[in-house]
Amino acid sequence: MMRRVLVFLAVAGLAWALLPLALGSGVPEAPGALATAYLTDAPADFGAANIVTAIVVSYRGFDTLGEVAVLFAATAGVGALLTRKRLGLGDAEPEAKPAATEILVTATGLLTGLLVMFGVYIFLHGHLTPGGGFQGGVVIATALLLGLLARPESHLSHGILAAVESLSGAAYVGMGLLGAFLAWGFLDPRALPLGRIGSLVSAGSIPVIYSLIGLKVGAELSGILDALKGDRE
Amino acid sequence: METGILTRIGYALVSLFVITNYGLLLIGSMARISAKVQGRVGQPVWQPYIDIVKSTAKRNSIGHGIMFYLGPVFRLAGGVGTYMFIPAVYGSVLFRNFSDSGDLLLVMYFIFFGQLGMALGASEGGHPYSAIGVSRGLSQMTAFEVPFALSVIAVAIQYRTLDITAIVAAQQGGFWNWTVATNPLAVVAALIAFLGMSMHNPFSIVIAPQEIPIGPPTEYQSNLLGMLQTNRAIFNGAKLVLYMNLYFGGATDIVTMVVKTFLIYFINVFVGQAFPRFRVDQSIRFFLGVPTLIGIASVIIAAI
Amino acid sequence: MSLLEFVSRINPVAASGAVLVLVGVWGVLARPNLFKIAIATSVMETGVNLVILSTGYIRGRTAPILDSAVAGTATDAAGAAARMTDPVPQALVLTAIVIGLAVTALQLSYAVRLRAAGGGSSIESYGDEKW
Amino acid sequence: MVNPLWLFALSLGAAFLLPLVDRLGRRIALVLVHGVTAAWLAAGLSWLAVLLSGGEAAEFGTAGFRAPLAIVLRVGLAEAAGVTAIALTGLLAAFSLTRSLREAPLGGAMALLMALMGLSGIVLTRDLFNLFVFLEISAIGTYGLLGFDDRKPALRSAFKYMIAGGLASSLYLIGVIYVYRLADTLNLDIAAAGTALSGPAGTAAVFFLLAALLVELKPFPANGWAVDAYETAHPGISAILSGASATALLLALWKILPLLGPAHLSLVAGSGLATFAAGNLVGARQDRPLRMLGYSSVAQVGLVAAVAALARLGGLGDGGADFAAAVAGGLLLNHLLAKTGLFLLAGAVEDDDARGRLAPLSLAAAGVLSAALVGLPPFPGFWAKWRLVRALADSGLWWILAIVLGGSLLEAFYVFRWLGLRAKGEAGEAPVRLGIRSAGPVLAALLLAAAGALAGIRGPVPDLLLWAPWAAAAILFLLDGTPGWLKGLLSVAAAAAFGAAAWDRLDGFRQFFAVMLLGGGALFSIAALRKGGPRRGLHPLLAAATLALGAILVARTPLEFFFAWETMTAASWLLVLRGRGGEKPALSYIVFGLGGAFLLMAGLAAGGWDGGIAAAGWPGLLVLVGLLVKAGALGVHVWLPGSYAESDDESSGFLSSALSKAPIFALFALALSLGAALPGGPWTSRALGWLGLATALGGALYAVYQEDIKRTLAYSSLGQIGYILLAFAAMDQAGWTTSLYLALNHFLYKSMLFLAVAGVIQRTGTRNMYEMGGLIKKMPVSFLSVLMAIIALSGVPPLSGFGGKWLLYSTLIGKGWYLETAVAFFASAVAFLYLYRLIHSIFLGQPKPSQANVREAPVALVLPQLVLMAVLMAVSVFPRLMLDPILALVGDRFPAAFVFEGTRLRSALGYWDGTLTMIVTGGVFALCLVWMLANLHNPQSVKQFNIVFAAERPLRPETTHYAWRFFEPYRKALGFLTRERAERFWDAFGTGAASVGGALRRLYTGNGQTYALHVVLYVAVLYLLLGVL
Amino acid sequence: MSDKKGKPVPLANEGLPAGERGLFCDAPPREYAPAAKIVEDFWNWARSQSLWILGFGTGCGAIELRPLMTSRYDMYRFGIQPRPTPRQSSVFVIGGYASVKTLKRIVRSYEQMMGPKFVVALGSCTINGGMYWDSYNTIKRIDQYIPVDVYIAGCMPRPEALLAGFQELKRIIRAGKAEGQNEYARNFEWYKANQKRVIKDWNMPDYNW
Repeated sequence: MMRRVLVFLAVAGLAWALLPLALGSGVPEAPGALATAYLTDAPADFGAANIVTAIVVSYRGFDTLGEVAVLFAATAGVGALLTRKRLGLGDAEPEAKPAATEILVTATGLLTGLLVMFGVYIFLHGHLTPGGGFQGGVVIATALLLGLLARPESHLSHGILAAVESLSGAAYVGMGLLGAFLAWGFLDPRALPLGRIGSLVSAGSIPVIYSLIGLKVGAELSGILDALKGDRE
Repeated sequence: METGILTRIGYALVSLFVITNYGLLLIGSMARISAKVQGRVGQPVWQPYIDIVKSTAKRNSIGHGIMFYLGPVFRLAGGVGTYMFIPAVYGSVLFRNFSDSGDLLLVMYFIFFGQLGMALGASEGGHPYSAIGVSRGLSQMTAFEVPFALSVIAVAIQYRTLDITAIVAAQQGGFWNWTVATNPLAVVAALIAFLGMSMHNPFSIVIAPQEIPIGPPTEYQSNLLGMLQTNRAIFNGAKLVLYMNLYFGGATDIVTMVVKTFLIYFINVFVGQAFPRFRVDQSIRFFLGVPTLIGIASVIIAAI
Repeated sequence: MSLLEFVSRINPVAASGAVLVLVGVWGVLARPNLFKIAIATSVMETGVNLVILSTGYIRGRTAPILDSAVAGTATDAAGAAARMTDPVPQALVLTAIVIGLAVTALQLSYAVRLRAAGGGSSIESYGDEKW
Repeated sequence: MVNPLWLFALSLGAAFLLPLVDRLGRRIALVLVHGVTAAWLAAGLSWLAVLLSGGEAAEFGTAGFRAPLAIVLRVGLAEAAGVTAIALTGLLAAFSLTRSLREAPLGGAMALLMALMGLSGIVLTRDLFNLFVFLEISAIGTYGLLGFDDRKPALRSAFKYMIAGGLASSLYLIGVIYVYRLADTLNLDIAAAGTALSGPAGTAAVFFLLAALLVELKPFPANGWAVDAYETAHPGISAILSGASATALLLALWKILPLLGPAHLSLVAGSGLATFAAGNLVGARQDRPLRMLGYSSVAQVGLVAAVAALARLGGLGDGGADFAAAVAGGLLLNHLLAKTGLFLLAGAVEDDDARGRLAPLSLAAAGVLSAALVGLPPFPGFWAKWRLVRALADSGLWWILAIVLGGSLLEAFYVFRWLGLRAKGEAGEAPVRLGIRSAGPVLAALLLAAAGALAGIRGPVPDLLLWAPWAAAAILFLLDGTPGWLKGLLSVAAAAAFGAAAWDRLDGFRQFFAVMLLGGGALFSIAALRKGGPRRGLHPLLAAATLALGAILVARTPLEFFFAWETMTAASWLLVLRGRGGEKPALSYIVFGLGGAFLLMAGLAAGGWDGGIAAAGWPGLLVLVGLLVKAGALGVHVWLPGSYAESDDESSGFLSSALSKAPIFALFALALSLGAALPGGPWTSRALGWLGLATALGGALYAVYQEDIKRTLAYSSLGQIGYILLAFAAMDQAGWTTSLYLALNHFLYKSMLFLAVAGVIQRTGTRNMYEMGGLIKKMPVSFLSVLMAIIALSGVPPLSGFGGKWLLYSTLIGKGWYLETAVAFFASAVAFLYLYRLIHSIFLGQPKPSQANVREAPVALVLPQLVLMAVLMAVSVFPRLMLDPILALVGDRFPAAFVFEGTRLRSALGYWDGTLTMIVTGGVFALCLVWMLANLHNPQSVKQFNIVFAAERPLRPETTHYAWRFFEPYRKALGFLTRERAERFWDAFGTGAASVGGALRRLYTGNGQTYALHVVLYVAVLYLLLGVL
Repeated sequence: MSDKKGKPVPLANEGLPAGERGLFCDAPPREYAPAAKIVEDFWNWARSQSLWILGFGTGCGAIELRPLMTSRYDMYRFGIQPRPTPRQSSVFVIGGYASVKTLKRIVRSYEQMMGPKFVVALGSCTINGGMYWDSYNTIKRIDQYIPVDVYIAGCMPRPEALLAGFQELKRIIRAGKAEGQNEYARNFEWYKANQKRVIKDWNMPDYNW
């Protein structure tokens, strides 16, 4: 009983702390000086139509690099934790999971290709249309997830996923270094030609970076999903 | 030194001879008086002389080691030394002894010298009774020293000095100048302490004759015992002279010294006859009780 | 400050985000099941993401992407800027979402690992180290 | 300046490629990981080199843009130091982690790499959101690391760790976004410059940032999850957590300080102090070492945070910035290295589940690390704590000062308790060999020593003489394998050299004490040659303690004095710990020693600064009380008997005769610096007089009932110190002359007693008096020396002891302290009891058959005794030899009370002629001796059983030697005075503090959810407090 | 009893177990020649005037000693007083029959007295066994075991008789004929043989210093 009161008090205290912020801040009329600077300079600096992508990949590219590292560490952690040996399954045959329903199996056949193509589209057009590497990666991961659901006993080949992850990550860091040598700073997309705004090949190395991120995120998420299945060797 | 060193030694020896004979006769006469109290004829007054001669005349003796032999030497040296540091007769060069080597504190602490020596000798004897005797003696000594110290402090405050000759000088001129008149409480405390010091009856547990055969000197015999008996006389004499000087106006000549010391010792013996023997812890509690309060009172009186 | 004026100043997205955060925190504190804690944490993170987005929400403006919807010609950048919302929170929230995902994944895998080790799925049974 | 971005690229590249590299072999992968950490370390060191040699901080933008648009990294002095520290801790921990990293899946190595990179990122970045990203990278790395080697308890605490981490990150995110919303920038410097954050919403936004960081810094009520992690994780990881991540988070807090308003700062300070106090209180109740170290590191981090906040809040110290850097930086560096080393060491011991004694090298490392952690000299923690205490005293924050000092004392208690256990080990256990795993802690210890020495020599204590003790200890420790006599001579030479070097710098007063302190040290170094063999550890400590005493004399400024004082305390504590039964007494020795030293430190800090230890008014009283605790006045003497009795015979002799004079010297120095007066006016001297008297009487009474020789001597020196204090308290020429005379005398005969007793114990093998007897025939010289010593100590006339008594009583009566005189007289009579008992039960009485073949004490003991006997006899015959210099010393500070006429010393009250007394006594003694020898007829020397035993023969020597409970009647009479009141008081005090710790401990219920509740409640309470402040 | 160089041969002390022989002195008793005539006469006079009796009461005679301390008989007049230890006493009063067990203690105490020492035997039991003449465990003639100076006949002589006995002892001492210690030393073997014949569990040194 006492615990319940304390929990309520804690949540109420937190609410009281959030009150002035969440409520007091109201709806901003106009973006701040920094935002306006981004809005005006981004197309000019990098020729990228999608300003958010410009911020994410170039201006605050270091954040994104860190974020990719976070995801990478999480995948490694999950992989290390949920090995068959660690879970104590040993070589015992995992208990048979219920076979996928017939609808799922046929839908998987149809949708997998489509999803993968759609994912690739998203991260290729990161600098033009909303979305980018992360969103594309997630879509690809769902495609692979569908595969896992359709055939529960199947495994994604751990080797390929790991290779894709590593290489795309290393390539991303390479692109960053490229920016440092060819352009004005680490992770500066202007290492490659900016091209015309709006066209597919434009905004320097942003699309390249974003597609690398897409591949990496796709591989990692599917790796996590496969590990969470619990029967990885 | 106005008188040569040799003459002073000569005077000291004479003074020592006087006090030794006086001490022995005092013990002899006191024994005779207590015998008269018990209705006995009592031993002749010069009996102590005979006893000493007989002990010294013993044909053989045994010894437990060097410290055993040195015990009586320390003891006798303690007794003689204490006497040497006290000016026996006020104003006389003969009886000045070597009192110019230290004041009252030296005398008070020199008493320990004899006791320490005796204790060491007794322990070397290896007899458990002597060790028990020494333990009791020392325990009692710490207790009765407190009232004695308090009365000495009272005297020191009153006369603003620790030099015995000066104290005696301050008490000259009739009874009313004596400490016993000016600060009676101090004298009472000192006399009670004197009882403990001379190990008379209420506090004679240390040499309780039947319980632990005469305590520390159990193993002593022949000439060593003789020395202890001589010391008993001299040491008593020295303490009596000290008390006389501090509390009873000192003495300007031999006769008054003999009379006064005799009377002081008489009080002591008189009390001794009437009391049974205290246990050690009882005597400690006794000394740290009323006599100490009396001593403190005397100090307060003197200090005001 | 009248009630009406107070209500008008509320940013609806921020408010709902805050509520989600509180629900998440309450979930973490109240439900002993490991998995529910993990889920409650992700609910809290979603709430936070909503709060982040709320600061970028400006009425009457569209997504900060230079395409036909925003500007006729690609040249008058200032005019386009006037019609776009604040891109920064959207960039930040992207990172926050991914990090939230990573933490939740790791937390779930710890929960699975703990349950597999036979400790049951209630947090009370994992209290050996104490005092 | 190396651009940090290359390093990040390197780390991330290595991380991403690790799975591929792992295919080539795990060993290569680990080399890569350690290589990256080494690269970070090299970069950090290069930055430090550039910055320390005058370069300014540099900023590094990303993506080719400057501050507001892009993320900026900044490399200043703090950042460089932070990165170096993180990389160093990472490397040290990596060594111990290598074996388990090799066995565990690759995730562990990945997590380690990520964690260290994240921490470095936290330190370097200037962008708030980027700080959040790096916080999360290090968090994820830590979660991975906690569970990497599949320890079940570690998995449990990892989950709890994650819950708290998730809450903290959400708070941070909310904070960041509203800071952006209000200040319209994510860059720290720009946000701090603007005033947008000062409004109510701004304060709330910054509050969320602060709350997140504070939760990460594991504040008191909300750190259950952290302590579980420290306890259960692999020790290497705990080292990273407590060392590296704490450093990074503290630097992050340091970075956002400019954003914080006064209300926030006081929150940080309050929470930090509460964490420090509570952490130490609960730490004292721990019996598992790793959990104890967890609480200790939480406490230390809290203290550093509080100091940083206070520096900024109240302008603590002179300028805030560089003061905070010096103090907080010093404390952090100290905590960092010490904690890393201790975690690695304690962890290695726990892993082996070993309970024996530590091997010498790792024991030395453990000693250095725990001493550094507690803040003993010469480690960086000491300098930092001194400046902190001084600043706190300056700005009058007394209750904070009390918390800081109280907390460090508690920490000293439980850290040294652990060290004592490790130094002694449980009975019968084999010594613990750690092998290579002790490399990390030893390296950390060396770094600490180097850093401390460097900070000291370049900073406040440049005088090399004061560093002599540590140098001597180091050299002799290196030579510990060589034979004992060589080391003994070396330490004597060191003492002599120190004396020669310092002689001309000392005024007459200090020269007097130098003779005793350095002389005593040399004397007992020689005495230490009594036993063959290397006697590992004794000579270095003895030499260090001796030179520390010398250093106390040489010190001029309060800090130098305090530095030497604490060196002396540390060295003597180790000496006591070295004794066979030394564990428990050593603990009480160091706790009381440090307690006294902290009082001293507070007093010195508060007092004035002109040379020496000038401290008038009540700071002076603090100094006085501190010195009394060290001198062992009654009431705070509980540490003294155990330490003197249980340490080796030479060291107990050294402690009692030489070291006990240091507080006496300090008292004189204190009085001299106040113009020959005591702080607090006349009633202080009267109170000190009564305290000294109580100590004298108490010491004597306790000593009478002891069965163990060394305990008797310990209480006896307690009593003699009481006399010296009493005389000193008289505060006039008579009093000071007596005090100095008694001190020198006490040095003489106490050394003789301890040397003789050492010989007796070595020969008979026991310390109980009743198991000995009749040794006079076998050890005549020792007997003679003990005889002369007890005659001198009890004040029996011919020897110099009586001079002391005479001076004392003349002073007291002259001063009008009549009651004190009587009690002093009683105490000296009681002293006579235990002295006689000492010589009776050892040398006289019935010899035991088992001790039939006992030989005289070794030459190394007998020779010094003969020298001391000669000196004592010379001083007894010619008192002017000792009194003239003392009278000159006390000189004209007071109206003259004693004057010499030829050989007779005259005072207002009476006179004493030492030479004539000796002549008369000698003459009379000779007379009686001749008389005895003349009348001795046919003496027959007989054996021990030829005694009159009521006409029976004695049965066994053991039953006829009366020694056990020698003064039983005395106990019946005055036993009630010696019931152990002081001991009971301090035990009650100890259990009281422990119960508070116990109550606080109840908060940590082990349930992860409760810990989360604590976190949220903590944040809520902080917010309410924010509203109030 | 002394070997060639005049140094006395140490006693064997077989009565003692081997381990304890070192705890006791093994020197035999010696004869101590009296000093020059004039000095010895004076010392004998002093010895006679200060007779210290050892407080060792055996048999029924001891009770006769007590009245001497009272006012009626008052032995202090003659310089006689009781002493608790043999070391300090010079007269050993054997008050009546002495059983074998008591004889062992008598011998030990007698040997621990310092010379010159005198023995006064009371009652007929010490002369010829008295009424215990045929008892198996009493000593028939005490002077076969320790030298006796004065016998006081009577089956328990009254205190007056004791005083007369002491006057007689004084006379003997003054005459210099009370050399019991030397006589004991001279015929030590004889005395010791008689004693050992009677005392079975010896367990003490041959001569108790």
